[in-house]
Amino acid sequence: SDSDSLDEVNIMLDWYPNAVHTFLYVAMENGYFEEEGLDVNIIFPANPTDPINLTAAGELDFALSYQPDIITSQQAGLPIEAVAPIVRSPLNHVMFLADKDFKSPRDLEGKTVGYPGIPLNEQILKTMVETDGGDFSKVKMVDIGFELGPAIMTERTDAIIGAYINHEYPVLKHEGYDINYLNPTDYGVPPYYELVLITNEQMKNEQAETVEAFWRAAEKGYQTMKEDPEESLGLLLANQEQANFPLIETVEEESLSILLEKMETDNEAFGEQSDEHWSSITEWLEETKE
Amino acid sequence: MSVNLLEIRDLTFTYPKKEIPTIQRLNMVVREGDFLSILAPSGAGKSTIFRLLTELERPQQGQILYELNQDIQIGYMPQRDLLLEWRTVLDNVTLPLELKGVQKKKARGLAAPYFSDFGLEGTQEHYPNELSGGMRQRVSFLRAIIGGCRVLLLDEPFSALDAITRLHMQDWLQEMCQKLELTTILVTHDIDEALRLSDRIFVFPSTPLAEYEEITLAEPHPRRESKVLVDHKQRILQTLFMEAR
Amino acid sequence: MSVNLLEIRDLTFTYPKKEIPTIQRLNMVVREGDFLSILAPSGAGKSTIFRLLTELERPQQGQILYELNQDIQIGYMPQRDLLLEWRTVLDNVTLPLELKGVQKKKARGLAAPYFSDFGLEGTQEHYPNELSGGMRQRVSFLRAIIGGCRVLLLDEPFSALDAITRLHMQDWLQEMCQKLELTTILVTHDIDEALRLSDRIFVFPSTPLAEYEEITLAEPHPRRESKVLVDHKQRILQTLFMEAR
Amino acid sequence: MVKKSLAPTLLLLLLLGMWEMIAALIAKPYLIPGPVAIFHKLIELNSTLMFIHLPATLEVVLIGLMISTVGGVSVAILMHRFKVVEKALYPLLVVSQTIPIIALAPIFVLWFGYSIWSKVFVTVLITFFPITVNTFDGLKSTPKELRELFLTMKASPVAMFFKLYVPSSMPSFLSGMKVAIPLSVVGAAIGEWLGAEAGLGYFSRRMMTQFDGPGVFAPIVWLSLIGMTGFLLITLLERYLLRWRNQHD
Amino acid sequence: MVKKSLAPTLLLLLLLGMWEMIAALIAKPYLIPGPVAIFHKLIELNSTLMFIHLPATLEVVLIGLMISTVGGVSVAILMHRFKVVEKALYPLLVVSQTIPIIALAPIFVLWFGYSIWSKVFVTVLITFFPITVNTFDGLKSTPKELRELFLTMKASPVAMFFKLYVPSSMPSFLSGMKVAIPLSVVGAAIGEWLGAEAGLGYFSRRMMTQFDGPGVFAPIVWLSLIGMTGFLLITLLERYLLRWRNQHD
Ligand SMILES: Nc1ncnc2c1ncn2[C@@H]1O[C@H](COP(=O)(O)OP(=O)(O)OP(=O)(O)O)[C@@H](O)[C@H]1O
Ligand SMILES: Nc1ncnc2c1ncn2[C@@H]1O[C@H](COP(=O)(O)OP(=O)(O)OP(=O)(O)O)[C@@H](O)[C@H]1O
Ligand SMILES: [Mg+2]
Ligand SMILES: [Mg+2]
Repeated sequence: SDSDSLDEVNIMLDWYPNAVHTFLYVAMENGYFEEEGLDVNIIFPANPTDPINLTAAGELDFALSYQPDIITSQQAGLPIEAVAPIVRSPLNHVMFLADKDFKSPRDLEGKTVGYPGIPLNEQILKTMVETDGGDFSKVKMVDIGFELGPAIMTERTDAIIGAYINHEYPVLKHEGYDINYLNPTDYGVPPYYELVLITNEQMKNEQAETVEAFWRAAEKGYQTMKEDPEESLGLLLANQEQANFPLIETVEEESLSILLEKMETDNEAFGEQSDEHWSSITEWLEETKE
Repeated sequence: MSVNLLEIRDLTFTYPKKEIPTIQRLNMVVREGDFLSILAPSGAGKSTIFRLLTELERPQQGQILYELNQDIQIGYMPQRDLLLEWRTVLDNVTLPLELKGVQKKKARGLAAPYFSDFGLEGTQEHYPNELSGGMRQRVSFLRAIIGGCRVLLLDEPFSALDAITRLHMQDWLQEMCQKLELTTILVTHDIDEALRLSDRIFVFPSTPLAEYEEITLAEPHPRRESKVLVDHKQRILQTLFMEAR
Repeated sequence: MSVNLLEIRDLTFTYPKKEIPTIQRLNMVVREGDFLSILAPSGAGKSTIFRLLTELERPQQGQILYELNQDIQIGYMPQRDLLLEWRTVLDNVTLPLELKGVQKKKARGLAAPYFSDFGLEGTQEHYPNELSGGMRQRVSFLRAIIGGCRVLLLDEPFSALDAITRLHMQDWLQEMCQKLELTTILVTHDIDEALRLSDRIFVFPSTPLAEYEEITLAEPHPRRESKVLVDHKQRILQTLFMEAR
Repeated sequence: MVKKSLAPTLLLLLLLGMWEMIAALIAKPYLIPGPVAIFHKLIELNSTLMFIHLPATLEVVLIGLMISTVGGVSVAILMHRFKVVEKALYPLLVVSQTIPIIALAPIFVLWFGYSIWSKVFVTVLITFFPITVNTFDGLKSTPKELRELFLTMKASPVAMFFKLYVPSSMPSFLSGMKVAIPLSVVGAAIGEWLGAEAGLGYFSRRMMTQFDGPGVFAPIVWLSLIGMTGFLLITLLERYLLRWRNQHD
Repeated sequence: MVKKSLAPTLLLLLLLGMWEMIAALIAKPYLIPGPVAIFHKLIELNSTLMFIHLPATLEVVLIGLMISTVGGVSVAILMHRFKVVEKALYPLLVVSQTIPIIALAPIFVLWFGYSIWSKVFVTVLITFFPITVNTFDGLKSTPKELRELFLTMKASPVAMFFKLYVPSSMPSFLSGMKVAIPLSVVGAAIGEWLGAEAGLGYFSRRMMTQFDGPGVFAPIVWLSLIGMTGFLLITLLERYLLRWRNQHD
């Protein structure tokens, strides 16, 4: 009926729906977007770079992407604007089977580490190893393409980087693998925003109200989720069930509990961002580039 | 007096990459209703004349003039039977009719009576690879004449037939040509065949086809062995032998 | 007295899906050094006999017995020329030698002298599609005989040749058969050819091939037209005609 | 008939048995799920796969194949008729085959959005070439003698096409289809990764992110079934159309 | 010769020009870089692409194609000789084509690790089928009459194979190769995405993450060049091997 009067907006997720997107689904299912006059359409990417590319191209209004990628793209001249950070620190961790028993990044010297072909991972690991007093040139990095899990499952690599603490970690555990991990921020990597809501310059300049409306609804979704994580997660699971993609409930529960700690900290509210943070990450990226 | 249907003037043709021409300054006149035969050694260029008449090859020199109207229906029976292996015998035969836009059913009706005449009864639904050599040749012959043409070019139409079947087919052809007033050019290696059927015989002693000996026969049909024919045969053999050694 | 080389006993053969047999209880004896001819109407089953002798088809009944040793070299010239289009004329001819393991160079050497004999000089490096019908047939003939066989099966080897070339090839064949003591079975539609060449002629009046009239000729070679031959011809024509109407 | 199929069936069972055993030995169902597990998954997900994802993929496959067939054959005909078209188009076609589709993904999205057409386009891109190449080569292999025969019969270009070129390029064209049909299934699956909300390929990919091995392979079984069915249809068509070739053997 | 190539060259230039214009209009070089930008990138990256990534990919392509050709032809021969092999193997081959390669990636990793062989395997998987199908269909289309001719000449199976089956299935086999060669290039590129340290596909994907459009397409130009060169070689081979077919036209 009144959906005609709604403003249609697209948002592309960073990956297939999982716990990190709960706040969006909550906002959608509870009608927060509609209240703001928005009809939100959620799209999934084929490539990790699609969210940025297509948002820049004006095909999408919003997307979720990674801070380092956003910086790279902005430097490449793409008209990308950050709206608000969603996840405030890296989810990307170095993971390995527990019996490998790596205590710190230095232990990776002489070992093989698989990564999904995204250069950022090299920079992260370099920082980690060097901060730990090791020699990064002794670590063998292999591009292992799309499939990170199988690399350590089959012990074809000793460790992987590029896998997510909120996804691969609980899923692998669910599959019966005992996984340990190293957190990049413990070893000199600045706490870059893992996920950021982005839009393009044109939206930001010409439809600022829409951007603000979207964010209001999203934030409301987040608050609801924070207050009642279990029921919110239920919304996500039901939504996916309906679309025939059963998510594993225990995995998503664990994932969400990990995430909640990283979406808001004691001194930074959900969505808060600062220019200093952006420039420090930019600096770090510059420094570690070979 | 019949009209000139077709005139070959000063025709010269050389196959690409060959040095010697296959046909050299050939002149020939074909009148309407004529039954001509061409006799020449193997490899001399008989089939090549047909390829020129059907415009499959272009002469380097000279002309082929069709005098009455430009678009004369030609029924051409090539030396190799060239049946379409994927069509049944009946469908091979009706092909020229189909190409003229005759309805399939009607075409089949038109073709039907010939099958018993030609000793092909019962092979209608066979594929060509189930036929004997002589049967294939008869199918190819049938296909050439069924289109209702005014000029027939027959390249050794009966070479694979036994004496009796051959006689039968010759008679059939002769009657049809007379009845429908067809103009026919026959390439054959069988001198008796040429003598039985032709109004005129062109004998080429050798390649390239250029000069020829022309023999005119006026004997009425059906022809029997006669002194005249034996004399003609002698003369033809002499012409052909002349060059052979 | 020469030995029986080959015996056909009570042979019956029907093509799949056909009701009437093509060959029915046929009996025939071939002696070593024999020159046999088979005369029969088109579509009667002559080529089928060759297919049985070369084991391309299996008889439903009866046997074909090779009496001397099992592995007799057969040179078979099929009715259609079946040249390999992707090989030059020379390479087509040397194929049987290659298959016997003769070296390429030697094979070419062996083949060379035939080319002028057969009027194929200069065509060695041509592809078959550049040949005339009669030339193709001669290449096919040459290929059949070059392997150095003891039995020759010739299915209308000269049907596409003009009278003179045909005579020449016949003489050549006759001499070779005599010199090398070959056993030859010739399928032909040319009664004169059969009379010129054969020791015996089998005349089948109709299909299925079963009973036949056997004509034995003892005239010395080279044969000229003679009363005996004319009589034989008469008899053959009668046998063939008998069934024709 | 029964006897002839016996050996292949045994082989199939043997392979499945070996697969099950290896899967059990390796005991990493995410990496190598056994056939039994996949079968259970198939039954469990039956209605979802069969009524939601199968139709979505099938639609892409059918539309894609139709476009490829019509387009590929048309291009082959044009290239055969006009040398200049061959010279101009053939290199472009070859190039189109050497571009990894993923690199074009954003461009597809730009052109087609997230509609069915991006998936169809991937399918077409992947199946067009084999059909074109085979049909073109088939047309080229039409014996010159037969073409000349038709010329002497004054066949119109249209008649020549339908009565000569079609039948004589048929074997080659069918070869092309046999290659294209299984490819069309993969094409649709890959296309679905460029953005879809349903489809067998999409479902399989999602299960991959869940490390659910049997869930990855269950939709692939359906993909294979589509491919096999299409292939079988072409084989039957071939047997019918080329029945003149091998009369008895 | 010159005249004949004129139109195609003009078309190519026209297309490049249009592409450049569209690219300039869209002005999103990260999605659609213009040919000029790609060309600059090609020159800029020349030594890297040509001496590091090209050889890596070429190695995969060549090994993969070799295996596919030898294997595909062998399987085709076996299927042609033994009906039971056809019945047993053909369905498996069809199935192998309908499985999206990504789904097999974990299995590849298990088998081959991150060595060159996983890439080669992807290439083989993708090129095997067209070669097999076309060769098999070519063998089947050998005229029965010629087979019989060889039988009457008492040709050994080996001689029969080389002197009859090889030449008469050659046109079909070459069609298969023409389809397989561009696919092999894509196969290698996809293989590289499953894990690699060098290679044109690898490089292209890396540039994608840098939002460097010309950088994505520069290695693809090289991929296309490999594909084109291979295709051209086959076309020349075809012209030589099938020279008997069209003597003069
Ligand atoms: N396509 C071709 N290319 C080159 N030369 C050819 C071609 N076709 C025929 N020839 C040559 O032209 C000459 C004449 O050939 P043609 O077929 O006209 O002979 P013909 O008189 O019909 O002989 P036959 O009685 O043996 O059929 C032959 O020497 C032949 O080798
Ligand atoms: N493959 C086949 N399948 C079915 N019938 C066949 C097959 N080959 C030949 N025939 C039939 O068998 C009969 C005899 O054929 P064959 O070729 O032996 O005749 P022929 O005596 O050699 O005739 P011609 O003198 O015309 O060559 C014919 O009626 C023919 O239709
Ligand atoms: Mg001729
Ligand atoms: Mg015969």
